[in-house]
Amino acid sequence: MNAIELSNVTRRFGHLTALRGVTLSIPEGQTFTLFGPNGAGKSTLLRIIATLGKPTSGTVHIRNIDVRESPEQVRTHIGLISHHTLLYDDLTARENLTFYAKMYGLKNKSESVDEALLTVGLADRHKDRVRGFSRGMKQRLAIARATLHQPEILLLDEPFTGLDTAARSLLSDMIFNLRAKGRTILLVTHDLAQGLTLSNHFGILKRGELVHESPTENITETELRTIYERHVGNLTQG
Amino acid sequence: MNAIELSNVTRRFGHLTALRGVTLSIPEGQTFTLFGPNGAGKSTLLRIIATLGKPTSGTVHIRNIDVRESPEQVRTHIGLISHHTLLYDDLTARENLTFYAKMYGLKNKSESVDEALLTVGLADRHKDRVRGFSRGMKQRLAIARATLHQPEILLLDEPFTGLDTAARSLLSDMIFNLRAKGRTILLVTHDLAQGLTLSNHFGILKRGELVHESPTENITETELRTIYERHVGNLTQG
Amino acid sequence: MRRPYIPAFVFGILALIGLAIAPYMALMYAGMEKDMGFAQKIFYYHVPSAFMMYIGFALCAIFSALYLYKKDKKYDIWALCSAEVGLLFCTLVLLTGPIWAKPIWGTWWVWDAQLTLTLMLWLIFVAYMMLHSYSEDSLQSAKFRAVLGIIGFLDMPLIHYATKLWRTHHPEVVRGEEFGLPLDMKIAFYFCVLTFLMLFLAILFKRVSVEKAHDELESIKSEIRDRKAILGQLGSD
Amino acid sequence: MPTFFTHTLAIFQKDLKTEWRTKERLSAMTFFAFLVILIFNFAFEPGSPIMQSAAPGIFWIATTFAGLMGLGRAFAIEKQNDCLLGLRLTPADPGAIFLGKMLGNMVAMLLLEALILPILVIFLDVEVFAVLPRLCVPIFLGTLGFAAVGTLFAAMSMNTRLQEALLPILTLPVLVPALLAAVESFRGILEGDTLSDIFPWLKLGGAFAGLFGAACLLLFEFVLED
Amino acid sequence: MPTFFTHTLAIFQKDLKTEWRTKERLSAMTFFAFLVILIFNFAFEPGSPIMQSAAPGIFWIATTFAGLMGLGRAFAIEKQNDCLLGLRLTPADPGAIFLGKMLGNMVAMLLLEALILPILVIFLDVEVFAVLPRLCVPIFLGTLGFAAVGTLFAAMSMNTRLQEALLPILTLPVLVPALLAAVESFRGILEGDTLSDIFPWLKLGGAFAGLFGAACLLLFEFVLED
Ligand code: HEM
Ligand SMILES: Nc1ncnc2c1ncn2[C@@H]1O[C@H](COP(=O)(O)OP(=O)(O)OP(=O)(O)O)[C@@H](O)[C@H]1O
Ligand SMILES: Nc1ncnc2c1ncn2[C@@H]1O[C@H](COP(=O)(O)OP(=O)(O)OP(=O)(O)O)[C@@H](O)[C@H]1O
Ligand SMILES: [Mg+2]
Ligand SMILES: [Mg+2]
Repeated sequence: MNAIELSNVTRRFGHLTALRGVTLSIPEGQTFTLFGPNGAGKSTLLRIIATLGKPTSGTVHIRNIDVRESPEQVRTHIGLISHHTLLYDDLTARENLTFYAKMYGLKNKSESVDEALLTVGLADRHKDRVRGFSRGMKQRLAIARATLHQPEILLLDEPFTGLDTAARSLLSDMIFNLRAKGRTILLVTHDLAQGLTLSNHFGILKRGELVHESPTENITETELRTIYERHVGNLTQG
Repeated sequence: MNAIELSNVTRRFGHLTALRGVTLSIPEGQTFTLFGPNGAGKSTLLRIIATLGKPTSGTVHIRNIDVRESPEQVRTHIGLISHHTLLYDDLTARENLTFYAKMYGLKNKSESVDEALLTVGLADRHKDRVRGFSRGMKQRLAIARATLHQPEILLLDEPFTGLDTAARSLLSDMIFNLRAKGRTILLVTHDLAQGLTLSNHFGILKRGELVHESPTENITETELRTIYERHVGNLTQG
Repeated sequence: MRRPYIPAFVFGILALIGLAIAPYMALMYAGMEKDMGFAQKIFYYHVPSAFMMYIGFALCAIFSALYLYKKDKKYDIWALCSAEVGLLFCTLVLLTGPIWAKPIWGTWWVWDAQLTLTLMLWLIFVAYMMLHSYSEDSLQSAKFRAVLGIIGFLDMPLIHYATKLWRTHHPEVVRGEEFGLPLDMKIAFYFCVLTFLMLFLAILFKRVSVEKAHDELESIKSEIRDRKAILGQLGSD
Repeated sequence: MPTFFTHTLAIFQKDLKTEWRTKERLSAMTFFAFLVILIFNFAFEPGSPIMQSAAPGIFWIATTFAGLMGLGRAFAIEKQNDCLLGLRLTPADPGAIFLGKMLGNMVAMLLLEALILPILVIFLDVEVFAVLPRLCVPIFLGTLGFAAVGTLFAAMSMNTRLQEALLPILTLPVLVPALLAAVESFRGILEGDTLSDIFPWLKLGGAFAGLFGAACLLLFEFVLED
Repeated sequence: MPTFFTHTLAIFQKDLKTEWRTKERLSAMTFFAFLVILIFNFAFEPGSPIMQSAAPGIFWIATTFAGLMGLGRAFAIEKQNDCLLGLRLTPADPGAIFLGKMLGNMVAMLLLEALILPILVIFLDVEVFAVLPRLCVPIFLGTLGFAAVGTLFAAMSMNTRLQEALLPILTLPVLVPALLAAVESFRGILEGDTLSDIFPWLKLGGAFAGLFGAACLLLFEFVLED
């Protein structure tokens, strides 16, 4: 079964075409990194997979469920880390997670929340409001939020942005753990080396088109850089 | 002459002490990278140097001018790239730069603006509104804005955030160029390797204290990592 | 840090003594006013409250200006506490006024200069308090409050002049051409003013000492947090 | 599988908790409503019978403006860290999200109304308390209609360039029948009318609340998706 | 070395250009003011002499509310990408920044007033045009006072948790004398008073504008720094 299956997905914003007929299958358990210049459409693609945006044309299937038909069902399987934290500043760390636990209809809410807080190292700050958190702590909590309901599919849009070295290694470890557990992960990053280490498959998006896709096995960072530059050129996209 | 001279700078936000007695001299022409975990006080330090925040105690001299006494004079020597772009979304690229050129009182406004647009590769998009720019293009324009008045001192707070590989190398080249021209640069980044390559001096800030400072000469990335971890530990700051 | 306790204590004792005697002065010693009768007795509380309100807001403006000039946290605490105590007495005026107005004017409220001024001052300083609690950054909030405190104070004569031009209803005894009160009433009145002044000072000093203690507590707390974090890190090495 | 109402309740509770913690929204709304009433007094001859006859209008104008401010804030909270996106990521039905936010706004409005009725009594000298039970009916209907339309438009305006500033522009014209019904019912009741006397107005208020409640519930889905 | 007024002018021109490009602020303000006037018509008996006598009050309430909305937007623009920080990075004096923003707001307000005066004539049936030259004096003074205080408080409220919502709460109570002066001068002029008849009111409006113009200019520095 493919965890994510896009076929011929196109997305237009007015006259701007952000995605042009993207076809992509990510089997279950794969860790897929998507590279691409600024404005290539990476975030747009992730939003569509997360059921937040509808494609102008084309179909999206998540675990064989058509997103257009039953988005609610799809959502329980998906966790997303976006550019923003999706957290309420005036609630405490615990309250934020408890709220999301309720929204996802988790059975054993308090245990799940406790565990998530422990994993990201915020157990001792659970009673503090998010407003007072530093950027790194917020990002940690965002990670806890995205993984709270143990989603089979994790979508990570530049999740390392603004994290310090410690938080970075925490997140890398977490990704390796989830990968070992057989979860499907779709990662977007501009850091070629990091993307290469973390994933077993990668793709390059350019002007809304998937111009390259291959396994990361046997590819060195230099080779990846060559591939990337061959496709994207040395210019950012207008 | 020292470009930047901080002596015993302390900054409190209410009860939180963001900087504790930081003393630091950056001679002219030095490229100094500041490392440190999230919430260490790096951005606060940069804001104080940029005359945007006043220290609770301690003194700041920029090119031997006391910041407290004549901030206006200091500001003409300083360029800052912050987490935000400081650009007006509803003006075009050119209008944004022209506005800042006026504010800095530049003599030959239109030539300066043309040149800046050319340098960051936005000459052909000068008539487009910033709102429609991609994140990378906005960051490029932010770079143009910060360097428009040819400041002797450039403060860069995580300037690579969100940039794609092309834009990254553009910015690195720019930093090398300015370094060659003898400008003083203070860079904040979480990427140890990049910081090492770009600078000839570095410091580590931890909980508002400058715990290490040394030239980058003869230091390898692994050594830097060891130094960083010895000081900061493997924990992010609470 | 212990210093503010002493004046608070002294003024508190004086205020208590005064408040114990004040009802006697107001109700028994001072004669009955012939037109208004018993309702006039509220005068001995209403007017001193109003005076204290002015003192509170004026002090707030003075300390605000000092704060902006010197940037010393101490002045911010004094400004905040003066505003709070001023607001307290302002509220007292707004409560005693209508209680008096109902029997005399037959309505709780009229749109008169004096009353409108009081209400506007109340609103400005409630906004001042809101600014205190809605700011994300305590340092910035202190500056904002100082600015509002000064603006509010500058606005006082203008509001007064405006509402006076507009319409007026409210009696003027104390500020009138001559102070037209019988001697017994005058003495009782002065006594009440003095008592209220003691009360004002007692509350103000107490409030300041509490605020300073609170401030100290918070810095100790954050100090402990810091130390703990450092210890925790040493342990993990 | 969590149901529709579990989601509604979770969102409603979260909003209550946030408000309880900061108390900023309700106090700002009350203060603002109070200011609107005062401003009226300066614009007109205060204490005159004109003001008294205008009391229902003033009451509703004050609540409407303060309510619009509250609505703006309620969605500004959701906009802050893109939280509304977070809500849409969960398996909650858009209708449940709408209802949760609407309930929160309604409770805020009803509390506000309870707070400013006494102010009306003191400053405009109208006798409200004797007819209070009757008065509750049109107030409730008006508030329901307002909350429904306002919640929908608040979500919309947060996604435009004008942000909250667009909210009154969208809401007020649509709200006219509901406001008219609410003001006229209030006026009638103050003049001694029974509920059956003002039945046409109540019918209008009820029809507005019902129709727009249902329409907004259904249309909210399209406001959420992009 | 650019002078104080070069900076003022640059900021003012930038605001004009932005507004010219999007035209969103002035049109939203006008629409909103228009709505306020309409809402009044529903609250009171429309067309009655009451409404006519209330015209000055309605005019100023509508301009005040619309003006507050415009002020909020003017600073929301500066807040968007932390642009206000960008301004503070330049060698401009805080006073120049204040003056530039204030001028922009004043022009927007004056245009708005020019637009809604005809509306007043049409909907409330008041004869404004005959006394227009005289009317300009109090309107100008009132607008100046409003723009000064409003600009200061708008910069403040953008840095609080309530954002724009705090703006009316801060501004309106302080503005009372200016509004009263403006309304009463307007009323007097409509009733045929000459400028010397309403001199006390004009004096008040002038004093407010002068005092607070100067005070805000000086205090703006403290609002900007952090
Ligand atoms: C209804 C609300 C009322 C408010 C808000 C109010 C407010 C004030 C204020 C602020 C003052 C201080 C005046 C100054 O020295 O500048 C004052 C003084 C005074 N009030 Fe009231 N007042 C109210 C009702 C009344 C009533 C009903 C009476 C009696 C008929 C009254 C009698 C006085 C008198 C005699 C003074 C002494 C001030 C003088 O003579 O100059 N007040 N009030
Ligand atoms: N809501 C929207 N409205 C209009 N255009 C949009 C919208 N979202 C994205 N776009 C446009 O679609 C294109 C793709 O944007 P997207 O955010 O997906 O890029 P990206 O690959 O994530 O870039 P980055 O690396 O900077 O995050 C861009 O040109 C952008 O301007
Ligand atoms: N305006 C402010 N009000 C209150 N606290 C602040 C403010 N600005 C910064 N701080 C606090 O000061 C500390 C230092 O913040 P700063 O932004 O300088 O960290 P940083 O080193 O730049 O972190 P990052 O790597 O996440 O950018 C943090 O604990 C932060 O919470
Ligand atoms: Mg993106
Ligand atoms: Mg930072």
